[in-house]
Amino acid sequence: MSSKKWPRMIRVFHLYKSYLPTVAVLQDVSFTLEAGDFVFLTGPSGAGKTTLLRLLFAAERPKSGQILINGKNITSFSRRQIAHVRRSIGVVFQDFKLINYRTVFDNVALVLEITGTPRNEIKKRVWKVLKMVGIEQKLYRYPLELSGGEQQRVAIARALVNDPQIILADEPTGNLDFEITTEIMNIFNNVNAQGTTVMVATHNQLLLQKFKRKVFTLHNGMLQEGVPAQENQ
Amino acid sequence: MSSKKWPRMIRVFHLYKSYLPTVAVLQDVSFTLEAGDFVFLTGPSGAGKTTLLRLLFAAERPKSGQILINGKNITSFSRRQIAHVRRSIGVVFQDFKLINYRTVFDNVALVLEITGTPRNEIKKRVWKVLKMVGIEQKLYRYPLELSGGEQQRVAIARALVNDPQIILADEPTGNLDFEITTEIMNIFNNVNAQGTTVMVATHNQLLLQKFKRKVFTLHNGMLQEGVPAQENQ
Amino acid sequence: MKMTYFYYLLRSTYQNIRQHLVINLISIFTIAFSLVLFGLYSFGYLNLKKTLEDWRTDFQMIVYLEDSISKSQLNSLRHFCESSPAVARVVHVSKKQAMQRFRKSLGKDSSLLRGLKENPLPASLELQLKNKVKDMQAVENLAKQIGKQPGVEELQYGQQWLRHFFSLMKLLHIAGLGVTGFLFFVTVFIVSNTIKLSFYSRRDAIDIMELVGATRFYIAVPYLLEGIFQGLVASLLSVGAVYALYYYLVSWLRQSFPFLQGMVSLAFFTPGMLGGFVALGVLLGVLGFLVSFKWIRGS
Amino acid sequence: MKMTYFYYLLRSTYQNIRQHLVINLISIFTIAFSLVLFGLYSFGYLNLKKTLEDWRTDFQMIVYLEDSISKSQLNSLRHFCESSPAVARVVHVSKKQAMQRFRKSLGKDSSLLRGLKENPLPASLELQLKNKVKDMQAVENLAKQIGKQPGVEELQYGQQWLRHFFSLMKLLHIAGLGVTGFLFFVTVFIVSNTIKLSFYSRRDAIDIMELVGATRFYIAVPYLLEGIFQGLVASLLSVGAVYALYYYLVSWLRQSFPFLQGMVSLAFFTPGMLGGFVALGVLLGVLGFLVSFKWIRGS
Ligand SMILES: Nc1ncnc2c1ncn2[C@@H]1O[C@H](COP(=O)(O)OP(=O)(O)OP(=O)(O)O)[C@@H](O)[C@H]1O
Ligand SMILES: Nc1ncnc2c1ncn2[C@@H]1O[C@H](COP(=O)(O)OP(=O)(O)OP(=O)(O)O)[C@@H](O)[C@H]1O
Ligand SMILES: [Mg+2]
Ligand SMILES: [Mg+2]
Repeated sequence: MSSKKWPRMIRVFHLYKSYLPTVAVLQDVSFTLEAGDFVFLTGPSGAGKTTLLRLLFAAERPKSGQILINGKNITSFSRRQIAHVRRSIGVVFQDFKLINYRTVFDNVALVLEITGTPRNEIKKRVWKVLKMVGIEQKLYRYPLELSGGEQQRVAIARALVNDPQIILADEPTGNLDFEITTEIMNIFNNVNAQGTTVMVATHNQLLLQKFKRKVFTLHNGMLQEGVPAQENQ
Repeated sequence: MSSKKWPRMIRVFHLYKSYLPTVAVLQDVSFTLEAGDFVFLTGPSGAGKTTLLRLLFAAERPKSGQILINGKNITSFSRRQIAHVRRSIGVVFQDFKLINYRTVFDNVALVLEITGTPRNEIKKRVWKVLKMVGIEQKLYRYPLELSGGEQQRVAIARALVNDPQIILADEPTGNLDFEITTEIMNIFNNVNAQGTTVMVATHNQLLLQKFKRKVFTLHNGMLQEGVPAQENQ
Repeated sequence: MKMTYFYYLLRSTYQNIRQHLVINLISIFTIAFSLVLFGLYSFGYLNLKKTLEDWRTDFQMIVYLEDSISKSQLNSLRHFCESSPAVARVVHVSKKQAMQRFRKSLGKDSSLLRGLKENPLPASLELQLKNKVKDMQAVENLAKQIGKQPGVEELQYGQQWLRHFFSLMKLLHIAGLGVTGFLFFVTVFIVSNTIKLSFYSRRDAIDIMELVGATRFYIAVPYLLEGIFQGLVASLLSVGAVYALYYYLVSWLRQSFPFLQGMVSLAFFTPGMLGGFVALGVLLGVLGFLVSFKWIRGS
Repeated sequence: MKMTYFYYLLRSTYQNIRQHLVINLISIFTIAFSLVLFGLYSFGYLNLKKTLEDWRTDFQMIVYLEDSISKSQLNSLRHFCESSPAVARVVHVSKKQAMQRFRKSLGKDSSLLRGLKENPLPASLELQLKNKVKDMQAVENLAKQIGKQPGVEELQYGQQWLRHFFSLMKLLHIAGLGVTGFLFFVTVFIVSNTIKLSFYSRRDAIDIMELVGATRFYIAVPYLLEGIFQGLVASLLSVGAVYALYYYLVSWLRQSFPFLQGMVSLAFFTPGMLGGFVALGVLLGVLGFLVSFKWIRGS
């Protein structure tokens, strides 16, 4: 089982997570995503969607269970190793997590600067990705000078700019109108078509209905695979 | 035109607002809401919904135009007067604006403490309103220990707790599943039935379709009244 | 309504302090450090001043008398000196006593006085000056008046020495005021910076409170209480630290340098002084609050 | 890749400083204040030390000679004294010269010496001690050796006075070290607190950078540069301030207290000292960074 054979793979085995001793957030969650998979993660408010995503990019440690990213078990990684794994994962945070004192451009460029991308390359790629999400005119604004939806699109741009192997998007369209939501989902579809594994946590039933993809549903800490969107209402 | 005759009224005359000299966010916006009106505010991302709401509770000053709340022109109010006006307006912020180092209870109680409500009364009312939005069990958690949807419900509870004369809700259901969204909208309906003026900014077309209410649409800085939800797609 | 506000104040202050424990500790230690520096300086200054004043009681003015002075002249002169407000004590030294002293001071060499027929030394009055005499001018006025009395041959009062002494006292006093003022300024600066930064880290919360209808005054009071709390704790800490430092310093100095015996004393550490320290700490906390609040309002 | 990192470092540092201008100014002024205090203390200490050492050149050891001493004994004694490493200069005072001096010192009263038949005063050698003689022990050893030479009647060298002087120098030295250490500690404490608080206010940004894959080292370097920048600016400011303060203080002191003429001097302000100040400022910035970074890592 070499990592070459499953280069963009997420495998999760018997994952348990709880913040308080009495309440289990995730119970015995297991699943496999191959390179190029696209999956919606849904479930009621507080079901553990954000928690599961945070475990996947090692922002939380599980109580027990294993998480393999590209065949490497990240649950035992050091800080430095985690930093490097994160560079191959693009994350759209539910609360955006933009740096308020950096411009839109600098917020997105940050991801490329970390990996030492040359300056010219950074400029080109940041501009391209900002244009994709439709905020290329607000390049030099600061996040607090943007509307909620504009901030969310900056967060999406940042997740895309590094051509990550995996994209984890947490409610990426909660502040967007349906038109822009469709555009964003099309971008995810395109990236996915090029082999990127995509996982989108969302409440939006319209999304599940319109883009007929695999659906993981979290309920009482348990994960059910492939439940059709319609039954979920 | 005494303020007694229109006790819970919002009147807006020829409102102009721009952040940058070149771009106008709101242009000649005028409308009247009587006590007990319920209106949806919609429009694409960056249309100026949040800006309009912020003008109504005096977090921004208009470039020109007048805003009358209960017959009083708040555009010329002092800081202290603005503080008092805000106590009769319940606001659900798009980015929640919870105080991270206060518990859920204390975040909601804050509004009542400011007006000097007795301790017992505070406890009763906070608990009641948290139960209404369904997070009464997370009373003593801190905001960062809550899921996105749970935080949003705390923000909604805070806007409701003071029985305000006006409720301004900015994308209040962006992080909630449809079931809870319906519950929240029912709460707004109930409050509205008791005479509270309600204005809900939202992208969610399902909301506009399900709750057939007056709709204000912002487009290119201009406000159109009463456009049916269906044409808005 | 009053009760709710009171409860809110105490709880907010407590919560602020608990939630920003690190910043509070930083603030407290900064104030305490400033107070310790200030305390050590005060001890040093007061001790030095006391030592100099002890030395000064040794100064005297010597009034040499004419050999021809009559008993009644002597008595009235003596009375005149004693009634001067600057003079503490008057001692009469007769010609005989003067010669005895001179002989003693020559020691072994006194043999060379054996051949003398008559006593060439004058009688004198030695005037001890009072401590409250603060400047050279007063001493010179006194000298002028006495010099005019009949029977006075000459006055000697170490003009040079005294002038230096008074200059030194004045210098010490001015330097003391200067250093105190400077230290005070530095302390308020540092404290207000700390409070500013702590405000800074709570800006979001302050903005939110304003957005839900709190007045600035309402928001500010818990921070004022926090400043007072910091000053209070800091002053108590610093009193302890100054006491401990000074106690060990003094024991060490006494052992190492026995000639400093009279100089170093802990008597200074009175309850009044302790109260002063606490008051100063609280004052610093409040001043820091006021400075930073003004700054926050502006921005 | 190297260029990108370099560019990132400079730009991040610049952005951090610009975006947190207030915090940076606070930090810079805090370091500068500490350095000014430190600088004033250094000036004061060095000046006092210099003054005391000037006074000290007045000290001498007097070797009284027996009346019966022979010319060759005198010469060899004189040679012995001159060859001692502790002695700077030797002056011979004959019996006649001694009497002349004594007469002069008595002034008007010298008339009482008129009746003397023979000169009872002894001849002497006056030894000036070298500056480098640092302690009482060396002086006493010298005295013992000279006392053993033939023709020496008695030695006088103000044992009491000298002992006090050396104790005072030692006290000053130790106090100087103590105060320097204390000041240094306080400064690092305050600087690290300021940097801690500035980190604190950027915590969100640091968390976000970590979440998108930055290593701790990558995040930390701009803050290190910021600390260096603060130290640099602060040291330059403080050099200016110390110079100005000292310049005005000295002019004022010279005018007000002419007898301090020799004491106050600006010579101390050499380029080396200036470099030292800058180095110290930068060191404080770096130390502050290290302390606070350790603290941030821990939390
Ligand atoms: N740091 C924390 N400490 C304690 N409990 C937490 C913490 N973070 C999350 N929780 C709890 O864990 C549960 C799952 O939270 P999570 O954020 O994963 O939900 P979610 O599915 O993303 O919900 P939403 O759709 O509302 O964002 C919630 O009940 C929440 O209160
Ligand atoms: N502080 C500011 N400085 C400059 N421009 C701003 C500022 N706040 C908002 N804007 C701009 O004003 C426009 C309207 O913003 P607003 O937040 O009102 O939009 P919105 O309708 O609420 O959008 P969304 O649905 O995305 O929340 C946007 O283009 C935004 O970039
Ligand atoms: Mg979530
Ligand atoms: Mg908005």
